[in-house]
Amino acid sequence: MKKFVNDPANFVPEMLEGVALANPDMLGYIPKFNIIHRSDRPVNNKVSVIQGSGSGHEPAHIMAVGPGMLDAAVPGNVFAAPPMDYCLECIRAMKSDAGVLVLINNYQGDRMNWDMACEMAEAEGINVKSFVIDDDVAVQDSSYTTGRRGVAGNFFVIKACGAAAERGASLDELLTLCDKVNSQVRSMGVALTSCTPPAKGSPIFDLGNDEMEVGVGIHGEPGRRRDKLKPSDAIMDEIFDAVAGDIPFKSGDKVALMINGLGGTPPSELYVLYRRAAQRCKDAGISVVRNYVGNYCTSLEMAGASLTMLRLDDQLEDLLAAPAEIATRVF
Amino acid sequence: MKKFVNDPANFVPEMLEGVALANPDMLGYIPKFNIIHRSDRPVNNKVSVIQGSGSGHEPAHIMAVGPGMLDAAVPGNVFAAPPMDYCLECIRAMKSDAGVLVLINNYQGDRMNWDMACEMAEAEGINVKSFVIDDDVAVQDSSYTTGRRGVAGNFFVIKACGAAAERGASLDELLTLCDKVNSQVRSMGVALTSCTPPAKGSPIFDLGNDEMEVGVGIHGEPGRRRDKLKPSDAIMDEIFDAVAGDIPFKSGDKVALMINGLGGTPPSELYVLYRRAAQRCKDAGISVVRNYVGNYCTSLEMAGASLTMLRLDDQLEDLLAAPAEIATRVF
Amino acid sequence: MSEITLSDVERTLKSMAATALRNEKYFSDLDAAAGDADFGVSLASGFRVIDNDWDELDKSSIGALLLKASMIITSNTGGCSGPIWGTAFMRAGALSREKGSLSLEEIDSMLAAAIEGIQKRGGAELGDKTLLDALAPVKDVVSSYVGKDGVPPGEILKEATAAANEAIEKTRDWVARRGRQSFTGDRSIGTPDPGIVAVATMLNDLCEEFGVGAE
Amino acid sequence: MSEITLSDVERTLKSMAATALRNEKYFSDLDAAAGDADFGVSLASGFRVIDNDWDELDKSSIGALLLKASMIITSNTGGCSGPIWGTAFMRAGALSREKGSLSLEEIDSMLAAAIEGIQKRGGAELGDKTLLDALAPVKDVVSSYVGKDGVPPGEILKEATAAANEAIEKTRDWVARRGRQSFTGDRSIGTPDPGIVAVATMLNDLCEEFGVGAE
Ligand SMILES: Nc1ncnc2c1ncn2[C@@H]1O[C@H](COP(=O)(O)OP(=O)(O)O)[C@@H](O)[C@H]1O
Ligand SMILES: Nc1ncnc2c1ncn2[C@@H]1O[C@H](COP(=O)(O)OP(=O)(O)O)[C@@H](O)[C@H]1O
Ligand SMILES: [Mg+2]
Ligand SMILES: [Mg+2]
Ligand SMILES: [Mg+2]
Ligand SMILES: [Mg+2]
Repeated sequence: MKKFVNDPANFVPEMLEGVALANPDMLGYIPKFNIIHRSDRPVNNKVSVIQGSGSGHEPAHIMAVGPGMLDAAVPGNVFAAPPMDYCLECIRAMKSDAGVLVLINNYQGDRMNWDMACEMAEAEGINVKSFVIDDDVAVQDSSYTTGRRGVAGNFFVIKACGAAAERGASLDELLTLCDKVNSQVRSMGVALTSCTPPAKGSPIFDLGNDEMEVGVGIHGEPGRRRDKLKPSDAIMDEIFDAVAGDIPFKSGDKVALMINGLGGTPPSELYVLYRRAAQRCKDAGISVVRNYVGNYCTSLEMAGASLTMLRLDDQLEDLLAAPAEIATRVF
Repeated sequence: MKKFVNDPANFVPEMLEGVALANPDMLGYIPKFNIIHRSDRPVNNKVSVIQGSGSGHEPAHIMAVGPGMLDAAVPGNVFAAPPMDYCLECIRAMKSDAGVLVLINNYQGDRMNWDMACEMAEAEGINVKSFVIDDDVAVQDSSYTTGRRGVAGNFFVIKACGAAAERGASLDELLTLCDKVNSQVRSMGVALTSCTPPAKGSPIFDLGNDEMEVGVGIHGEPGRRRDKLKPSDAIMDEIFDAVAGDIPFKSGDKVALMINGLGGTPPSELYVLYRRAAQRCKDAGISVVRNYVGNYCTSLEMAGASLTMLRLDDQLEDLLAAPAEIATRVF
Repeated sequence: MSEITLSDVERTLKSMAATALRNEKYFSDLDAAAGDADFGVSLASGFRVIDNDWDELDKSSIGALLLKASMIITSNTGGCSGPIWGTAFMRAGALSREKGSLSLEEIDSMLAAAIEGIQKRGGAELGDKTLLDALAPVKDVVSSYVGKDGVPPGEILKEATAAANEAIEKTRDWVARRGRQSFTGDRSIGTPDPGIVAVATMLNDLCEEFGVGAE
Repeated sequence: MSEITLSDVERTLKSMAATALRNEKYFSDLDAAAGDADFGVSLASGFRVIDNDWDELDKSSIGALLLKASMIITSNTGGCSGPIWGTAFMRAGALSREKGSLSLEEIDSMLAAAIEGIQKRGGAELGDKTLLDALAPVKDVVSSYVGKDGVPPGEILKEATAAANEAIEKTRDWVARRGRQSFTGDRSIGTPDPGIVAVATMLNDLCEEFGVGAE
């Protein structure tokens, strides 16, 4: 296993300790429950926006904690939703009179643990609501009863809600906003390699030198289909057609366009992909008013990328442009 | 080759086109000479700060162009210094009455191309000076006559000079500042995997499953020594001792601490490394007043990381904290 | 059938924990085939605490012990497995609160309650290729002996184990419709469900523990 | 020795370009051993333009052609190779400005000027395991024939090629002190220097081009 890791059992806590040590002023850390939170939260007149999912998606979600983004994140083990107790403690720690909004990516494990935690929190009199994100067009076959996955589109829900919450939106308004973003955002990903969870010590799947996985999620699980590796433009064309064809996006639409790296793909390749996506948008009469190229929601060190498109109206455009501050320093 | 790439010969131009398409307002792009520049530069009362080196180090240096950072970057092919003409055109495009400062990482190819270009530019009456950065403690044996390499410490020279130039520092003042930063910054890196330049199509070197390269640079070249892979803390201890022992850093020092990913290592592992580095600083009485954890200067998709420590005084602390804006969107 | 005692339940729980710990890597590897390779780690994380804290666990009754196990699993296990296994133990514990021993009929009801709880919690149905498809045939074996006298518990355990083992092969070519593996669609065909394998492995180890089988 | 004509120089340059293009991948792979795997790509990038633009190149004199080649290489080749090869061609071109043919003595001076230029440009000395360690023995062969009459140029080329080939093996166990490979220190021991191999390969192909050797 080619990783910087001590005892794999301590991988997640050591990562979180690192994050806490790197942000002593901005972030609080509750080791017992893997909670990373804004040290100035909760405050009573603002809805707390929280998320918890498996680890291994960094910078999501722990590095998305900060003013204008999440108030807290509570990761589980690598690719495993956090235990119910962790979720409950996170809700408790972030409780506010204005309420707590839990953003859940649509995975059975996440949903079950959060559902239980929300029930318990409600029983304690905490005003908590949850919203389930499912933007992955790779999973749409109705025979798969858990429905679509939540992948990088999650980022836009966080950003929009984080900004709106900062401006004083109520819990109900935020739920309406979640619904709007989620209904307008679509994603699909491709993997060129697998990834290695530290506790497993070897790659989750094997992929031939000339193969790729089409329609991967962000948990290292294989995709919907294995295919021969193709030139970058052909790959982008395929996922662009799937993503843009889904709502569908139309000529005249304004969009936010994201090329999300899955962890092991360098920026150079992401920009080669972006180039094609931007050309395709232009050809389709879709106007890109905001773009994101980088690693936002990853599968450890998996080589691969996903395309996310969000249709914007004035409200969403404004919310995406709102200031935010997170614990990632780029300069 | 597990990469998003079309014709490998077009890899660098397509990446640059992607960067330009993603930043139509902020960045200008001169395709013929691989030049990415601030679209509002040059201005005559500010020194232009520029850099050009091989590609494959993204976000360095093309994504370091922006207010408070570089005015222009001119990358060559993957791991190859830009041809002399490209350098010369970049100097010409950024010429300013206040002068042009070229920041060169200490590699023979970079130095020769820039030396020739600077000579030609001077002959044309352009006020241009260059500074050579060499922060890599892995290369210190005096028998290697090219001296130390410039690696991630380069980032701090860019940031400090970018900020000072924005505040109106003269070319001479900037050279003095370069010297100060370069004399106070030290780095060393470790690779867990090799990387694959698109034009080569296969990894530069082979590394056993239980091996690592100690003392790698950022051009995919092997390191100084091959060793058995060790637990993360042991690896950090070794490079920390080498880096901190070099100036040496002492109890009472204030530093900026950077854990730089080499491309294929996810943030989770970088924070596991940061945790140990922060602990070591604490134990040594060194106070970390600013930290950087992420990919700043990479070798394509190489898995690995480097440690950079910069000793700060009030001036440097102030310059690092100055505002800057680059074409990387993190939220 | 003779009654199942608190001590039998203790041995059962300890044996299940041992199975989960011993197979941590194996179960994760199974989950790698179509899922996300965390099942073994998740399952072990709850059972490890049960194993470590064994001496301090409330053993005043069968129900007390099972409810404590449920709490430990729910608190320490992430992914799908925490809610699924935690709910199963909770439902079984709720039906055996003050009990020091259990009749076969009571065990049958506890299994039924566990299965119903899992279905409520995760929405899975039989045929979705989850551990329910191992638990249901196990319960069927138990049900078939309710009211029949003189059958040694070991025989029933043996037959239940055989049913679980069969479930592995029977479901292998099904499509997973729950948990992470469901996203890979048809690609789950041909690989056994890790949850089903875990149930079967635990039963096989239980046979060993109680000296049954090995014919 | 009979004179070397402009047409010979043209054939030489075209042959060198062909060698660089044909061996792009091979030279990069050689550079991977202790360097950064870009030598083949870099060398080819300049020679590719020479090859593509061949018909338009100024062939009014040997010097004009060599200076044009120098400019193309310098403009299009990155890394160490642009300045090194560009300088070599510039120096050789400067000594043959208006010439339509060259004596052996003139060729000897041009080689000397190229070597001196490379040393000035990159600071390397003999023994640093760079292409200088191939060029120097080649020049020594040429020098040794200066003033001697009647030796066919092919013989001299053959002997010079042998000297370059020997340089590969002779320097293999040296430590690289220039270019990217120098950073790996002792690890460059045992791998041939790609620049030396390139010089030797070009000379071998030249022998072929001029029908020399193949004894
Ligand atoms: N909704 C469900 N109901 C019952 N069992 C389930 C359900 N979802 C998953 N399982 C079982 O749990 C196992 C996977 O658990 P685990 O790996 O912890 O969860 P995840 O799929 O979220 O990674 C599956 O093999 C299956 O037997
Ligand atoms: N300073 C120098 N002087 C002469 N030749 C050099 C020098 N540096 C490198 N070389 C030659 O160039 C070759 C490497 O070129 P190239 O790969 O383009 O440059 P880089 O080492 O910067 O990647 C070496 O094999 C060597 O023969
Ligand atoms: Mg999971
Ligand atoms: Mg190079
Ligand atoms: Mg799983
Ligand atoms: Mg090289």
